[in-house]
Amino acid sequence: MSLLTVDQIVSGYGDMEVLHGVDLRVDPGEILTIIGPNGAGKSTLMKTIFGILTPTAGAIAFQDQDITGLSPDRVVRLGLAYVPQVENVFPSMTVRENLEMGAFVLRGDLRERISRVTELFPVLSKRWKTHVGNMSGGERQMVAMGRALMLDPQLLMLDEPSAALAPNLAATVFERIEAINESGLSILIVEQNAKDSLRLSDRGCVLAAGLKCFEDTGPNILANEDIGRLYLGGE
Amino acid sequence: MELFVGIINYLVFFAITAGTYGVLSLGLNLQWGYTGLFNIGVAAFYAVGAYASALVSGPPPDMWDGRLVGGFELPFILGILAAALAAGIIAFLIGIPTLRLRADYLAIATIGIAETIRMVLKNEAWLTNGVWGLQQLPSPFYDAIHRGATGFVQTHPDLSPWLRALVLKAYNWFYLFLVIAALFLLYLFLRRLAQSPWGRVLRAIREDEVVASMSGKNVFAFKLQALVLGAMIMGIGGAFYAHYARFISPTSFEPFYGTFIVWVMLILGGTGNNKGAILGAFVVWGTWAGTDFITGYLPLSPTQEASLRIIVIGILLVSILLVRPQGLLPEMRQRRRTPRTPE
Amino acid sequence: MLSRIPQLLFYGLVSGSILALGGIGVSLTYSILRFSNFAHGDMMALGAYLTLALIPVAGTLGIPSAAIGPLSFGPRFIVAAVVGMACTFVIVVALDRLIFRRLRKAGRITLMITTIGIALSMRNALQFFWGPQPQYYTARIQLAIQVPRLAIRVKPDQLFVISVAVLLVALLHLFLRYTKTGKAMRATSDNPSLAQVTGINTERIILWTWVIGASLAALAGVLAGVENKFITPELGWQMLLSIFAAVILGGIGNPYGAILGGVIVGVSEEVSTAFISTGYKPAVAFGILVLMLLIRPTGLLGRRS
Amino acid sequence: MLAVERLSKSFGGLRAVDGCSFEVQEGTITGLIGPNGAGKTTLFNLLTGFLRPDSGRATLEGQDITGLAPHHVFRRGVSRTFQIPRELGGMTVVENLMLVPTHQMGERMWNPLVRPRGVRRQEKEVRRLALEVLEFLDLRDLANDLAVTLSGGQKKLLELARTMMTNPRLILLDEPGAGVNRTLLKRLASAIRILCTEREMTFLLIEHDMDFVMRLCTPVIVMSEGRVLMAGDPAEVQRDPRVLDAYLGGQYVATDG
Repeated sequence: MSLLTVDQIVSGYGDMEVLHGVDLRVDPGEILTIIGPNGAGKSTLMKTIFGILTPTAGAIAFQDQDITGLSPDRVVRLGLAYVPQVENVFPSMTVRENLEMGAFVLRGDLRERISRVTELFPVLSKRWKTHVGNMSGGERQMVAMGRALMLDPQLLMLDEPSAALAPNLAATVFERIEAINESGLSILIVEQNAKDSLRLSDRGCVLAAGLKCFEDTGPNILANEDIGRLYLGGE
Repeated sequence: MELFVGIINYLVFFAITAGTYGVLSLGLNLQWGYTGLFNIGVAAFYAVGAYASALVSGPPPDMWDGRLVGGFELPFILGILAAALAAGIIAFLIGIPTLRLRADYLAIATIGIAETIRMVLKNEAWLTNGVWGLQQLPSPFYDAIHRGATGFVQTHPDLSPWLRALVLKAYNWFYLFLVIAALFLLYLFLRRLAQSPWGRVLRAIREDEVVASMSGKNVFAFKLQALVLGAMIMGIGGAFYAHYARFISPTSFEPFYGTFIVWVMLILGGTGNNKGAILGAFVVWGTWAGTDFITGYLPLSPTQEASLRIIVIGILLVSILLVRPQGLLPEMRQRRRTPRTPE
Repeated sequence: MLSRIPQLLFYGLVSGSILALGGIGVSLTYSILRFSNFAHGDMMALGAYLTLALIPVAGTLGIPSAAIGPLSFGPRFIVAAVVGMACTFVIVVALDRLIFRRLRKAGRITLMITTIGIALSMRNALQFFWGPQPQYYTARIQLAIQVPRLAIRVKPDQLFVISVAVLLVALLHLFLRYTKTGKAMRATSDNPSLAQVTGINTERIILWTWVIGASLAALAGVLAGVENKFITPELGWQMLLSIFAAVILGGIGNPYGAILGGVIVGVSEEVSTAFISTGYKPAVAFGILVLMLLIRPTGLLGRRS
Repeated sequence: MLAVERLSKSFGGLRAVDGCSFEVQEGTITGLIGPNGAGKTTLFNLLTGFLRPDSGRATLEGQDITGLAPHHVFRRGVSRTFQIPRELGGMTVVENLMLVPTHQMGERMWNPLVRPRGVRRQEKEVRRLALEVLEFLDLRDLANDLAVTLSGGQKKLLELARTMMTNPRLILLDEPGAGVNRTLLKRLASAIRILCTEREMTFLLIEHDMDFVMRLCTPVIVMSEGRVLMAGDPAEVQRDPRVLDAYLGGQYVATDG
């Protein structure tokens, strides 16, 4: 049984259609990376799955429950967590408060969850009371991911987690993603940084011009001759 | 018949006031309707115009009032010029710190200037005679016309009483003519400006400042021009008010009469449409006057009546925004097509 | 002239406390609903009048009116004020459901114009029922006590105003800092779309914003009545300019800035009376406002946008 | 024509544009490509005065345009479009265009009043030009529609049309093809080509539709991490492994072994 099923989704902004019927499947426990050239609709797909955009056609199911058109605050309760590409933290709040916001929909004691998140991101525990607005891009990304993990989701959706990060920071982020996955959590990543991301993925899928082109294992995708054409055009 | 004459005389009086408000509404339309400048201190420019004109063309200070300056007894037309000039200067000064900022700041600053001006009117007796206001202001050609009318009535004793009553109010007809003429000229003036490239830049600024500035327009300069010109028109409105009422005091420029009712007029009439601005003035002033008749039948004290009528205007404003935000006469006759894809 | 300054500083603290309470609501509304609420002053007046109306009601319930200690009022008034605050937010929340909610998509400026319409109706509704003449909470006259060494005269009521304001500001601070809802409010003001992604229900947060803003506004109105000894329907409108000056001075959208700004504006207004006519008090606020817009439009504690 | 020398801009700790240098030759359609976050749009914002660079300079035909206000840059002959179209929704399509020409006589408040005839003559001229531009882009039928009613693709064309209203020497296009359907895209490409060859306009365009770039642009400049990675004709760029590497990432792979 797949965790997330996206079936022929058509979506976009206003009257600008970006996705023209995309299928996608995420299995339990796997890391799936979506790559593709700029403007292919990767972020749009994420936003549509999460209910920030409403699809004009198609269906989305999570754990066999139809979530098409559900609002984000409902989706979050079902066990999906999403880290947007930009503006993914609350800058005027502290690290701890950002994490607490991640578990907003939960009741009860958060201490255990927080300690689990800090095990994954030890750097955060040293900067407990720092306002996230004063932190570097890499640290912010950790906060953002930590925030999403607070919910103990079934599926973590990351939109370009390594964007705008220096290479060594990107490396740390990917390392952390692997560590998160080892705990059994499924992860859906959209990445520009295809090589790094595919290396740690079980499967990859290539999106171009609002359509899914192919799906394969990481190495096979990178070896595929069509990749160059999809990114750089030409015959 | 008597009732009929009463109604006619009332309608003339009504049209003079509504027409004066039409001038204010046109000024606001230039600022808000075309340029998107959120001025909620119309009263400031209205008051400054009224006082400037009164000081320039009013009678000199006498021993009874505490005033020291003003009262130059200059012609009406110079009073109007002074009104426009004074209001324009105030707008210029208020525009400089606020027009580069978000709309909220201009709004707050214009409330501030309106209140500050009202304080000056109350406190600076040497100039404004404080809360007692300026009195015995001249109406242009009043003596000549009034004397003519009374003379005519005296030389024609056979006039029927109702005709006699009409003739005796001849001055109001003359003033109505002045107001309507001014309104008409302003309308032509603004129409020409609105349809000109200058007006186009203003509308572009309203739609998207960044695009206007990308197209090489100095957005700040255009906004300042619109604010100042709009304020000058409001100042002229003040002059027309002063010379008809012949008495002005700070209470005439309270926020409701000075600012808010003008906003309701413009929004009801149609933001961005000069005809709408004028129509709105007449409709809203009509509603205002109409509620006077209705509340008269209710067992209420005079202040309660006034309050109830203002509540009605407030509700009217909110209802238009909810039901028909584009107003009676929308800016463009073309209907906006509905978006093709649902969002 | 200068000998009056300590006394004026004290008066400034009193009126600054009231401005701060009013400013907090303006700032919260701005940061969460993203528009300037020009009806805020009239919400203050509404609270003051509802309290006035509730005093006899509290009397029929047998709550004693005898003054507490040196204060000019008793438990009856305090109960009326608390219930008055609650009634105010109920009315304001109803207005939000009825009007603002339907206009949320229409844009900031439409909402601001709407607040003007509401302000007008609200103020005149008060005038309709109670008339324009001043109304008194109590007829008692209170004597000021000379504070030795400081050369100021202080009335117990004024100390009450300051203490209540300090208490409420502290409570608000604790609320925003430590409760889940308070944090969610800050999160929503920081980044509304991310707040939604984390499962925060924005409409609930808006509701809370009105509840807090309107309660504090009502309290500010009541305290203004205690300090001035009387209330009029114009009470809030007259303070609106000073409140906005305070909010902008502190940095619009930041409730702590509103507190700081409130105290500065309050003190400046009072101290100015040593040098210029009392009639110009609000003009001092306006002067501060324009100066601030020229020098630093983001305010003292404001974030760059 | 346009020379960019070591231009840099940081946001917080991130160097969005990091010592970027390149030149755009007169009469070319130069493509600017690179992965997301390479700093392309930031570069446009630096060139058009929306942002001030931290260091470096940009010259247009030898004249320094670094740090000029947007409307001054515009007057030097640099025009740009936006990634997300910014149409003036409440105005008609033709008005959107008529706004653009600078130094219109009627933009001085008094001229419509004192010199109505001159203004009217110029207006006629401007309108004629606007309709010509619309004709050229096949938008003539929409001239009197409110811009807000256009489709996404049509708005993109409107953006281009706006730049054609002056005779800019350099046009910066930010993703002209995004969200534009195939038919409109072809029209767009041929329009750009004609403008370049017949009207001698120079283009610098950011685009993600590679087929579009490769067919239209020579040379193509590749940016990565705020710097120019390489520049060359389309074939060279397509062949260069560094380019695909920049797109697919791989710094991590490289450092990791």
